[in-house]
Amino acid sequence: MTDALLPLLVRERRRDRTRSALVCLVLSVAILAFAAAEILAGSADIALDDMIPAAFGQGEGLAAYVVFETRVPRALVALLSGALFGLAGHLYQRLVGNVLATPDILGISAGASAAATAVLTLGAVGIGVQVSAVVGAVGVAALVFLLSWHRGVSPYRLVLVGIGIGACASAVTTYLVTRADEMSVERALRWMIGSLSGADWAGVWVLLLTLAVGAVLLLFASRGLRTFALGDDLAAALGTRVSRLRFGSLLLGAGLAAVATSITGPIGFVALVAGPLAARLVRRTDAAVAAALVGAVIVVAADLIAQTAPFISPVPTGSITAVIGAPALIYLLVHGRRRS
Amino acid sequence: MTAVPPIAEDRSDGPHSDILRAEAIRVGYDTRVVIDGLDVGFPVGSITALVGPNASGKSTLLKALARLLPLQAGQVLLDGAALQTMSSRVIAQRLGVLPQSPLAPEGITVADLVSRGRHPHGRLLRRSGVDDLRVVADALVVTGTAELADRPVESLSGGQRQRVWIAMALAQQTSLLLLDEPTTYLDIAHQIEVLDLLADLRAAASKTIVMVLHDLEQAAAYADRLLVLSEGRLVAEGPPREVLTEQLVQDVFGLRSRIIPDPDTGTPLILPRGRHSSSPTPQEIP
Amino acid sequence: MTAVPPIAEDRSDGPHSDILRAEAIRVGYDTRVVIDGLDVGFPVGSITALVGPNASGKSTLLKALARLLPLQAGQVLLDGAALQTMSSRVIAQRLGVLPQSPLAPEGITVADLVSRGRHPHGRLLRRSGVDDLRVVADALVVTGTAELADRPVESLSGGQRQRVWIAMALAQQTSLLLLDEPTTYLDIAHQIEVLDLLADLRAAASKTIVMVLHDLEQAAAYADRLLVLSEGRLVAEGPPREVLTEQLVQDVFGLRSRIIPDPDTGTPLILPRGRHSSSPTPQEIP
Amino acid sequence: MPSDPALLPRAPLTLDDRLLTQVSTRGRRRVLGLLGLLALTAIGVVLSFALGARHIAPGVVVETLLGLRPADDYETLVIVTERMPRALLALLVGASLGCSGVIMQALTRNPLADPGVLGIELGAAFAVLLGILFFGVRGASSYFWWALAGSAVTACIVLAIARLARLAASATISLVIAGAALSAILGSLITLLIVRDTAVYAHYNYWSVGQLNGRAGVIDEIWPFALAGLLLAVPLGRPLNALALGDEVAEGLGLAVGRWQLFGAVTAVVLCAAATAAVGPVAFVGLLGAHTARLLVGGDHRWLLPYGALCGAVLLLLADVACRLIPGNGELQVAIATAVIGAPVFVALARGRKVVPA
Amino acid sequence: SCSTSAETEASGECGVFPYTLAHAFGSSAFEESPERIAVVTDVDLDIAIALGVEPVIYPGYELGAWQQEAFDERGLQLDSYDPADGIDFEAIAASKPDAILATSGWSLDEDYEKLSAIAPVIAYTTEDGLDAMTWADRTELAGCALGIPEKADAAIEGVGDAFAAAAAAHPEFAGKTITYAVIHPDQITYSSYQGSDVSFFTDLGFTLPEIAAEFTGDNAGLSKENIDKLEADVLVIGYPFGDEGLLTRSELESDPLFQSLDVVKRGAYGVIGDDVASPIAYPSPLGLPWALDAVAPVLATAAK
Ligand SMILES: Nc1ncnc2c1ncn2[C@@H]1O[C@H](COP(=O)(O)OP(=O)(O)OP(=O)(O)O)[C@@H](O)[C@H]1O
Ligand SMILES: Nc1ncnc2c1ncn2[C@@H]1O[C@H](COP(=O)(O)OP(=O)(O)OP(=O)(O)O)[C@@H](O)[C@H]1O
Ligand SMILES: [Mg+2]
Ligand SMILES: [Mg+2]
Repeated sequence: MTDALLPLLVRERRRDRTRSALVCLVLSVAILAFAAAEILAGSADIALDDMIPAAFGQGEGLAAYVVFETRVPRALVALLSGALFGLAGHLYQRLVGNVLATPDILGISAGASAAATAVLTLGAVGIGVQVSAVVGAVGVAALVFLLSWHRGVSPYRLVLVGIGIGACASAVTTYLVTRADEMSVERALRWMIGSLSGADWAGVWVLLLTLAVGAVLLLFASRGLRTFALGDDLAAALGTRVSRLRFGSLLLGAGLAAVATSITGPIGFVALVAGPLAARLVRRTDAAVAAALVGAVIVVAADLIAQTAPFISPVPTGSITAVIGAPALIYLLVHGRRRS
Repeated sequence: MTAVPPIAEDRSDGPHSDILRAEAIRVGYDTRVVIDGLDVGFPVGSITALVGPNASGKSTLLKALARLLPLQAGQVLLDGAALQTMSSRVIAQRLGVLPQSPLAPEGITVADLVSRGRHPHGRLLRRSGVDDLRVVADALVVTGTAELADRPVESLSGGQRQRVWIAMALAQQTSLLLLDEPTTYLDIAHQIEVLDLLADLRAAASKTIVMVLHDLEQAAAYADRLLVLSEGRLVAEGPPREVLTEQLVQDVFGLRSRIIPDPDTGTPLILPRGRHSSSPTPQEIP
Repeated sequence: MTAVPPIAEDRSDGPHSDILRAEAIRVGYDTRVVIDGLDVGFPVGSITALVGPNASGKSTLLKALARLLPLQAGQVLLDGAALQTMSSRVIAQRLGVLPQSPLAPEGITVADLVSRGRHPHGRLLRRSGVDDLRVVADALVVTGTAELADRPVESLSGGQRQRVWIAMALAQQTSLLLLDEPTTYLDIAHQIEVLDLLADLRAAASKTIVMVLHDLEQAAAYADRLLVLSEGRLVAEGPPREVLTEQLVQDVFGLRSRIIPDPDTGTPLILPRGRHSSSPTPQEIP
Repeated sequence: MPSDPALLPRAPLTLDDRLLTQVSTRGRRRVLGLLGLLALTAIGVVLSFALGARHIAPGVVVETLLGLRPADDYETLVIVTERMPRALLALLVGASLGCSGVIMQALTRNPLADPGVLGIELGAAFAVLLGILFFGVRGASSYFWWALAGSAVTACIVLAIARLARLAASATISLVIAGAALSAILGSLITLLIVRDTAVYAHYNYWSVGQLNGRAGVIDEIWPFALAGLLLAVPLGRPLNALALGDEVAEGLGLAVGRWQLFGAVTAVVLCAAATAAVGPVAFVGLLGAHTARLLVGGDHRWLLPYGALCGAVLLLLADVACRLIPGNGELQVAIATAVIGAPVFVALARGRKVVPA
Repeated sequence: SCSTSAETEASGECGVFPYTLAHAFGSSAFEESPERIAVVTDVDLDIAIALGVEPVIYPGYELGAWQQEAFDERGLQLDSYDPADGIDFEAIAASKPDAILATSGWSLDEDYEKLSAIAPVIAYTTEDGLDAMTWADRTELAGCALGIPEKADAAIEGVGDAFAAAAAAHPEFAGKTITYAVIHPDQITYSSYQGSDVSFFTDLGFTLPEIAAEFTGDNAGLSKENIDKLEADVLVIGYPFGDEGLLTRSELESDPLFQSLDVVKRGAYGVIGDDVASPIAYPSPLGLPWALDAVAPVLATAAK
């Protein structure tokens, strides 16, 4: 019997993996294509001959600036921040076991914004803002966890406390923003919607480093996360240290989301949509890589549209992400097989 | 399933040979202490049936033994080492648990669920290989759920689902199995099949099995030893035929019954005497 | 509960006296037809046990009878009227269902859950009155869950929880009860108690009861009639002592068994013959 | 063994009676709680008459309420034209949102659902924006109708999508995802429309901040809807109770599940849409109110609905008072005060909740 | 000319090249006077035009009435970029500027790096330069860095003269107290608080009422309950975002609280629209004279 079943399972497994790999491959190709299109297109006309060397930092003059200093880092920031948002959302959704549970709803993004706004109004610039955003986010995550601790943390209580803390944090932000009386509309918009217009190499490196560290940490966490879906008892029975993992993942997700937010502003919807989309594409719930790639595709494609689409471009990227992600999600929702 | 050697009736009782021991444990929930000062040991290769009325603390004891509930006092020793000092992973490699009413995540397939039982054996970077799949396939086959491998768990009948959970516990390949009412939802044939399977496992792989059962006849037929729990205390312990008496059933369960030996095997048959269980005109059974 | 008269063995079989009838029904799920072309009726005041192996369609049939699953063909008649034409509320006042594994919402207390069984009897704006409360209290008392009234359902043991669900079904006060494995999770005493209770209800209030059971002995002891389902088809139907044969158990469940009459009551005892159920040295039972 | 006529051990009658008293005292406690909330609401209203950015002596407030002061007195004018309509508005909006929050959470079986979950807020916002941009709509009262229409249309679309999706996923999840997705799309469209027009942006922003300030005029528009919605919610307690047990059990209890779900959704939409149309997207009040109610009375929707409404009203009233009391001459947006006042209470309640560690 | 102290301590001699400008983000060096100027804010566009410089590119916000007028007058056909997603660095780089004029700009702290990689940036000089510098300071700064200090002086003087002339034409302004408040979409703001740049009014001879000291930049919001704090000899209400918001003009004028103000009863108030509210809020050498022309009649009516 086993001998009959095993090949079947192996085939099944192979099919699943092939499917995952295929989906990831297609997503990667899409990312590369969109990124390439982004680098090729833009308001300045650059000859293709100048473009190639410039893209690798070899050219000089206008081409070098436009391609190497503007378009390449922008494409990279889009890609990386999308991946981070996707990962963070995916992580939280699995952590709490609720599709609505993103870093936004758990108050993490609000914490990042509050901290960032606070130092902004104190006059800090650049890296100080980013660091404080991350500190704010991780701090809120830790606070939420501790406040919901009562012989372990039930996801439900975690979420309730997160909502409460998040509400406080966003009240702080709103207050600070309205106090900072002369905040320009332009800047407020950029802060609220999320834009890649400020993308530069420093941002790329920060994101890359975060993604690398995050990926490694996630690797450690992901096996344990697989058991989370079975409920805390069974997860523990299978050797997962439930509370520790929950705390760690909470902080990790907060960190990932905060770093991305501090560089691009809160690019909406990616964190919410990447996980469910990826799960429906690869037909499994534990699709971290796919979630990251879906996040990246969405942001890169959105940025391409934001920069080049007729009639509307240029607009902040955050205003386009949902236009891409949401219909895809609805489509999969309506047509997806009932096997997530 | 292949023919198995007859069960060796080895009941060495020294605490040293106990693979799992609870010593003076106190466990309970937030406000409620369920078990206080319980000592009990489980010898290697034994099948122990935990019986007792509802709410007597059977599931609580099982959870405490698997360190799913924090001990308020006392300790549980796995192979002589305190559970608290061991890593979750090491415990999970040696001790498998089937909770009383586990919930499957939405959309998960049978094969996927069962393969999660392999979790404690995974290495960080290694994806589960063919070996793991072989174990999963084995577990599916012996529990009779092989044809269901592709089905979403939520679309199964109650008994099918229960067997899938048993398969998951088996896939964990631990030498110690703690099963909370493994036969729930199963039809009689599958109940016997599962119990036979457990007996096989004990015989072939010398697994130690602790299970909660409500069916006293099955407990008597399959367990080496019965632990009778009542209101959190151990009220009887020993070989089924010695422990199971009409008096005990009356005292512990409050059930009038008659106990007769199985005409073929001699295991006790417990005939409950409910108010309606008698028929005015006994009839011949065809 | 007062003393009950002996069970009147009235098995009038005319379709006209059936309170519930399924006629040529076809039911199933999205892609799977489970039952096709089944006819069956349930006389007023009868206790019918639905038995059969796992996945044979027992729960599916029960759900179809309670219009919880849409019929793909055929019809179900409640007192001669097609279920589809009746309002949910009217049906619910006459027909109570206990699903196989219901889930309680988080945080709900026992009393609260049971009192929701009163739903079909509520008027839109009327608050539940003392009458309702008395019914709820009665249901709690007869199922032995009165002391649990204030506890959150999720903090109960498996058996306690099961009895709470039964209490909810009883609080619905319907003349027809469809129960899917009501004895799951219950200890033997409580199993008997619940079955006795159902027998009482039938006798005192002439309720009609259809229940899925896995324990064939209990089915034989308490039911007037056995329906044996296998792969969605009705393979046997009739009084337990006639239906239950070693051959049937072998054919339907694939289980070797020996059936003997209960020495006192004469109801059949089914002694399964698993591979491990025989003991080499039959012992005397104390 | 002959049949034994012994009975089931019959529990002594006293137990039965104790149970009854137990159940009824719990009922009494709930009634007391409800009265307490009503009292709090009344206090909130009084506070909202008496306190504000301007210090007005209590005597003056009392005299004004008794009609003893000249109608053109400045402080009397402040109380009559500013504070009274605002208190009424806070009351209506808070109650609507709290009630609609309870319904939405029950329908979606998701504790994270706020009344805006069906895309109501963004639908309203989008419609208001279209009104501003293309039809020259100006002023809170005209925004109201646009917002109402917008949220109704959006909610219908979301319900339709969720219905289509039912086969592929569970109904509640579909509802939540469809709502989130549509909201996101509308959010994007809004951004695209306002990103180049600072004036429209400013006005949209004004609408979307969510405040009671300067919106007293919409009372005339909102009250019929709020009242109708609250009335529609009255019969929902029992059906929602049954729904909470799952579709199957609910159906078994005689609930026409689909029909009541629709009815509940319509009620929640009417309530939330009216509130949103009146003061902007402050559905968070509904989330907080519903949870606070749940933490206070537990899961019985017959109690949850009035508790939720009152919690929402109290929250919004107190928040509105608080945001007028900050030092300085100006006021705070009510959304800020809502969070600052509501969140700590909320966190404390959530912590104190006796959840069994999962 | 009136160099600020911050400027002189850190930069080379005004208008003499090579010239090094030390500013809030470092310093920018100019070998010779820059020819091709890119501007990245509205105010800088005004300054450039007031100095007679035709920028090679500017942010394409909708032009204010005063800007449109200047463009029409001079027949300007300038390139612009779409600022909806912030500064379009690519377009600016492609316009090959010698210098980037950014004496204002809210997001300069974030954008400076990328701008300075294109061309030297003429940025505001101190950390708080964004708030601390007056329009005259900015004009001055631009004049120095662009090598046309004399034009800057002339522009500043021109504005001064216009105000002096208006003050002379309206002696009734002198000594009257004035309150300037704007109706934002979400609140009423007391704009003419003590310490803000109220030169537009004081240069015409108005003074501030005592109550103006109660408000500060951090605390300029005004609850409608306290609308009586707007009392002064003359009241000007601005609608920076058009005739709508918390109260539209008609709502305001029919509001019983507003009507109960003395200044309103006397009719000593005027309302100005978004066309002028904006150059008053963001003064520039180009916008001020235009705003003055538009506001003076309103003030005259109110101060009669
Ligand atoms: N999560 C919990 N929180 C609080 N009390 C609990 C919890 N789970 C069980 N209990 C209580 O602890 C006692 C023992 O419960 P336990 O589940 O161990 O019983 P059991 O012997 O397994 O019963 P059953 O046969 O019904 O499964 C019971 O009184 C029960 O109500
Ligand atoms: N929701 C569902 N979707 C698809 N198929 C289902 C679903 N529920 C049950 N089935 C299938 O229908 C068949 C009959 O199931 P049913 O639940 O009626 O069995 P049962 O006789 O009640 O079994 P058990 O004794 O295990 O409860 C089985 O093959 C089962 O896998
Ligand atoms: Mg148990
Ligand atoms: Mg079943």
